[in-house]
Amino acid sequence: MLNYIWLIPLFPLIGFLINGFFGKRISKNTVGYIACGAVGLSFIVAVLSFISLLQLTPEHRVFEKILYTWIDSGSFRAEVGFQLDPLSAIMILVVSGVGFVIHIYSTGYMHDDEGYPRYFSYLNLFTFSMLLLVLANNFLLMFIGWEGVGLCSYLLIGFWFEKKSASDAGKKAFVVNRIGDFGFILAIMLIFVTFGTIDFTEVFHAASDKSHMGIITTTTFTAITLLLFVGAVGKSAQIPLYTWLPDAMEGPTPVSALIHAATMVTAGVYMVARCNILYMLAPISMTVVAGVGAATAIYAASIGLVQNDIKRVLAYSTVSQLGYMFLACGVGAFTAGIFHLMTHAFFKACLFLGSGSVIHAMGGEQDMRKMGGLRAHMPRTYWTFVIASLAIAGIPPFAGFFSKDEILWKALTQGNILLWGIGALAAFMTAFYMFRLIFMTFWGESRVEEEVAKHLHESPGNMTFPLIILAFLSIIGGFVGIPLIKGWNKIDEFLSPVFGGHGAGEAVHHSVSLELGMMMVSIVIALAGIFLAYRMYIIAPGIPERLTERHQIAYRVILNKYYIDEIYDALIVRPIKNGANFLWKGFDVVVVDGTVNGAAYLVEQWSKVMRVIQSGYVRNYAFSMIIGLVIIFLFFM
Amino acid sequence: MELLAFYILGAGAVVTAVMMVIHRNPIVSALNLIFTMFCLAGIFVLLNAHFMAAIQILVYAGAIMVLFIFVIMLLNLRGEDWPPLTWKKLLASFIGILFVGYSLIKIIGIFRGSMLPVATPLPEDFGTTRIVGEKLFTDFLLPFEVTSILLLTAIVGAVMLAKMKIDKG
Amino acid sequence: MVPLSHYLILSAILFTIGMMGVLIRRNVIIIFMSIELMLNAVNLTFIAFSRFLNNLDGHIFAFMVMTVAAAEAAVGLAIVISVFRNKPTVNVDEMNIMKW
Amino acid sequence: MEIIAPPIDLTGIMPMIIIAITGILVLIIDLFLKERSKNILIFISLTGVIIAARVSFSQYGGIHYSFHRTFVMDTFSVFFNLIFLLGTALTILISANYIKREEINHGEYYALILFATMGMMLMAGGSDLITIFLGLEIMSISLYILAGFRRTKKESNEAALKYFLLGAFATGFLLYGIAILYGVAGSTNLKDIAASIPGRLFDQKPLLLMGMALLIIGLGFKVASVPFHMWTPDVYEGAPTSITAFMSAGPKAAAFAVFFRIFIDSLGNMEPNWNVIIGIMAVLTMTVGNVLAIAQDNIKRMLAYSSIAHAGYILVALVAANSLGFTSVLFYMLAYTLMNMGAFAIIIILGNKGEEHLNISDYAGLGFKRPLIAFAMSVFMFSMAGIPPMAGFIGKFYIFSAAIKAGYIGLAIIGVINSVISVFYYLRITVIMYMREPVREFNPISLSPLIILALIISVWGTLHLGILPGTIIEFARKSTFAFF
Repeated sequence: MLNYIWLIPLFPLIGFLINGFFGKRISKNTVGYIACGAVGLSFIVAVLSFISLLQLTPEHRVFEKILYTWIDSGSFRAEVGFQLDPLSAIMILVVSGVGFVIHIYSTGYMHDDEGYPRYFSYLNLFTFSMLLLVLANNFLLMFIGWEGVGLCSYLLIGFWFEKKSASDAGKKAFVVNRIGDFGFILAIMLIFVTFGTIDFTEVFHAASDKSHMGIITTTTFTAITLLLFVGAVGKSAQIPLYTWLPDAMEGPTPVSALIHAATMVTAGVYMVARCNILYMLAPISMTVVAGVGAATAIYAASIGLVQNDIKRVLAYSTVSQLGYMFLACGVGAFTAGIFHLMTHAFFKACLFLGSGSVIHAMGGEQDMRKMGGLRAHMPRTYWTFVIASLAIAGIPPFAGFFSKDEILWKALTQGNILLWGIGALAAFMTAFYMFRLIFMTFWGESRVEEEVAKHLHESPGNMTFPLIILAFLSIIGGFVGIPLIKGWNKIDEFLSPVFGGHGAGEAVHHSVSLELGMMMVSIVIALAGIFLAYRMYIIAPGIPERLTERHQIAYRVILNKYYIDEIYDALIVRPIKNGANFLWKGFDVVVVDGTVNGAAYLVEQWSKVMRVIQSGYVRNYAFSMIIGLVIIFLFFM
Repeated sequence: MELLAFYILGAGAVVTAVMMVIHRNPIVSALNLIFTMFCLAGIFVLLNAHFMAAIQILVYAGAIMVLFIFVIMLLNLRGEDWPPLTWKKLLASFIGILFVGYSLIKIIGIFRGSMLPVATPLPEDFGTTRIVGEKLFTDFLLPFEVTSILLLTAIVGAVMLAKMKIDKG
Repeated sequence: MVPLSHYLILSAILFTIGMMGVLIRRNVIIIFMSIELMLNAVNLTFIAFSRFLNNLDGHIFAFMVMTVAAAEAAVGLAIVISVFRNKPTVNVDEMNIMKW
Repeated sequence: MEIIAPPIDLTGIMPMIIIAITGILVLIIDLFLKERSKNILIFISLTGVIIAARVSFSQYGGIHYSFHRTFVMDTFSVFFNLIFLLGTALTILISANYIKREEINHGEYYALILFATMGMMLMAGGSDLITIFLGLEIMSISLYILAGFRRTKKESNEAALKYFLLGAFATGFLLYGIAILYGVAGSTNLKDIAASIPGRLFDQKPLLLMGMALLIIGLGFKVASVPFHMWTPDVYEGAPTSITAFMSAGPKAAAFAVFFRIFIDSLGNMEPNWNVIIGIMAVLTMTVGNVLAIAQDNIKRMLAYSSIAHAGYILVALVAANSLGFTSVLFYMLAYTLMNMGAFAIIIILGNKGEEHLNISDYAGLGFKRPLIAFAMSVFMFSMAGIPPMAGFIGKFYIFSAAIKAGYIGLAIIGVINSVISVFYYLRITVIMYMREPVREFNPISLSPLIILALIISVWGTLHLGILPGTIIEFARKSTFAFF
């Protein structure tokens, strides 16, 4: 089966071509079947390839399928081919599997949209590019997939381009991604010049080889890896290039689920993990990766606390979870990062699709303040949503618990207490904002507008079915990586050939009891977050309002009863809220957005000023030539 | 004697060149340029370039400049008035002259400072029509032949652009 | 005997005068004549070097420059005429439709 | 004394002869043709170009000097010949309909294009400054005329005049530079100059530098590098669109061929002196081109600035001055010819008689009304922006890699930043095509079989060079053996 891995990206490409060129002439159903079928076939081939790969002995689990020689010129030789090893196997399963589910979901979600064929052709193109990215056997092919997913993301964010905000968001995503790509492409050039090749296997081989002889300095490795990381930061929405991701929520919700949660944004993590050998040779870069990851994790989580748009909460959550993955990579726990990538794909896709289901039912409303009490109307959505939230919050035995705990544990043992503390605090916030979301949306009194309330309904089968699948995966997904018990941490074992010795967790010198203890701590943290949300949004919703309202009636009773809440409010909630608001409105909007937009504005203004020099007068043109001449003369003499 | 001739011719060339540039009447400018070319032809003779001196007068002064004068007459051009001087312009030209003058002095310095070849006795037929012709038809045959295409291009183009009626067929 | 540097300096001065002509004049034809003056100055350099290097290549080059100058003159004046036909002026400052 | 005629060896200049004869044939046959049968000329010209390309291609390999070393046929010049001929063929294909529409359907049009092509081939193959100069002049004079070919349009007149005056001005500098170089080296032959330079570095170095500075100006003008670029936008805007396309491809490549040949072959010893100045020029050229392109509304003008920017990228490769850099330049020129020609073909297609629709906003909604044309345009824009898997990406990748390899990491970084900036304005076209409601009917548009053929060639080439660049890169690399 391994010889047919080229089929995996081919099917979506065919789907794209058919839907792209003939989509308008064939019926909607056919378009849907073609698109889903293409990805479905990919998934089947991916599963079969995965099984074939498992049959090989662990050390031989690298398979390269060379398609053709791309460039063969002088000392430089590059072959286009696909590489299947444990790392890419996991990635193709996630991409094609989650992609397939989301395609099915989209047939329901986008059913009434005019751009139905356009949507599916973009989605298929995206799947193709993403599979190309993860299957590539060299940096350039990976970069092509990298740019391809960026382009599709841009097209899909701006899918409803009649909305100005949507087309602006698309443009922003594209520009910010280009800034990241700038680093990536420089890194590839540097690799090309340093190693004379861009083939993964050869580069990594040469890197681990040559560094022993000291031919290539650590500085070179640091430069390469930092530049690569700039690319990863752009694509995976880390500080400071994350601003495009929340804006990307302008796109259709299944797109947010597929591209901006499950797959594309994780490409950066994949790339860092793929280059783990280079990163291990550059300690400075590792520190930077861990630092940026941790900072992003806590920063984005804190912003998520105060968002009222259901999709924006999830967007910031995604940024925060990606930060976790980088934190894992940065401390050398690549396995944990990839593990979390996988479980995150399940539960975050489920959450996004669930929110899409809600939005669908609400007729496009995304403001949580106008929701509430939806539990009764859409039970399947509700339950799957709860499962996924428990998973992201890190409650055992759901998938997120295992991967997140693994990351925190590695942050503590291979990193330091500070990284752990940040991770734990972010975990607390995660639990809080996720359940805040659940309580505001599904619980409590209905704040739904009457007009909308009449139409509230559970979503059709082709939308809830994917939810159930993903919820199921969110439950069992973590069992491939159960720690402590020997032989149960399958994923660690499976990935160890890729990450060599350093990716595997060998917690030999740490006591089992410590690890168990830390596990308990993370569970407590998660429960605390959920409990706080429960107190604030269910037991005592709208604390401040009620406080003033009932001031005169039962003063003492209420005072006593609510005293605790006031303390909560003053000591915990207010500072967090204000701080988060400050971070969001102050730092996010002014500093980061301002820099990106400001640079664009500056260039544009400069352009307008500079063009005046082009006056149209021949004499001025001749004069500029003379100035050039004099300057060159002065330079030479 | 030779030095004297050079200075006279050189001074003549410079003065007429300046006149050409600053005179407001195009016809006078053109005549001045012709005079510059005559002076240069004289200097060519000093440099033993007899053939080139003849060509200079025949082609340059005789053909090209006549074409100029012809066009000036055809378009019935009058002299232009110099635009009124303003402080800005004065300043600009001052800076410009400063720049160009500086560069010129620099260049002159380079010429004077470089170890340039000194005159050596020349073969008797240096610069004669015969020897230049021989060179043209042997060493530089390709460039010489290629000029035919150059001239053809110029002729076709000039006719194309300048012909009166824009016919459609 | 006149040293080579004298010829070169004369040629540089003539070249600069031509250059200034291009910069300060507005009449297309005079600008064009200034360019011809620059070419003449170059020819002087060629021929002077040729004499002092005892090498005829410079003569050939000067000869080619003259041919090119003739071709350019024909085309240039044709362009001036075709411009003049649409807009009766030879002032370059008025030829300013396209800018920025 | 008898003059002994040297043996004449025509093999080297055979492609040039074919092109020149075709041009003359076109002129003669044109006299006997009626307006409606002028299509014959297209086929004559195309046949000539194809034969010349065939002959040129068969000569690939080795170095062959002829005409007393005034002309050389080496792999470098053959590769450039093929680029010129490709550009010319595409120009002829996209012109056919356009010149009918604009009522400038004269036989001279094709003849001049062919003569210009001959000039370029002479430039690429010149191994003596005199041949290079004559080639340059044949090309330039043809272009002056072609720029003013729409005699009834004021823009066209103005473009021709500006181009001519500034071009002649630049020629003056170039010639002065050549004269001084001749004086220093005692010869105009490139190899002789190279051989004599080490001996002159002590006593005549300032003179040499002065000559080099003047050469940089003359050639910098032709390749449109800052600050000698100012003619470009005006001339590109005013010239007939098909000629703008022509100018941006072949002549630019030819000027680069000369730039490279002179600066590597003859002045290679002086590299420590010129690399800084050329490097500064490259940075300025990229930056000014890209930044000014952003503010443009006229698509031809935008492409003019974009072509300035591309010249900057290529100068980076000149500074790198290694085999990788030369390979990348050859590849890039080919890719640029294809993508640029394609973009101009689309501009021509979308124009109507009397109304050219050059404003960028005229492209709104093209993606819905004419999806295939919009797709082709996106391919070209993405390629120019350097987005994989298009040809432009591979070209840029090679150029900047060459810079890094030569140790000019700063140049590479500035170059990549510039290509990020350039995405702004290339993307703008795509956005407008796909994400704006149409403001006009794209009907009728000037589609004809020939222009469709040109478009297919360009799209195919742009994609092919991006996806399967191997053979061409290897071909280009072998073509640099003439130098390294």
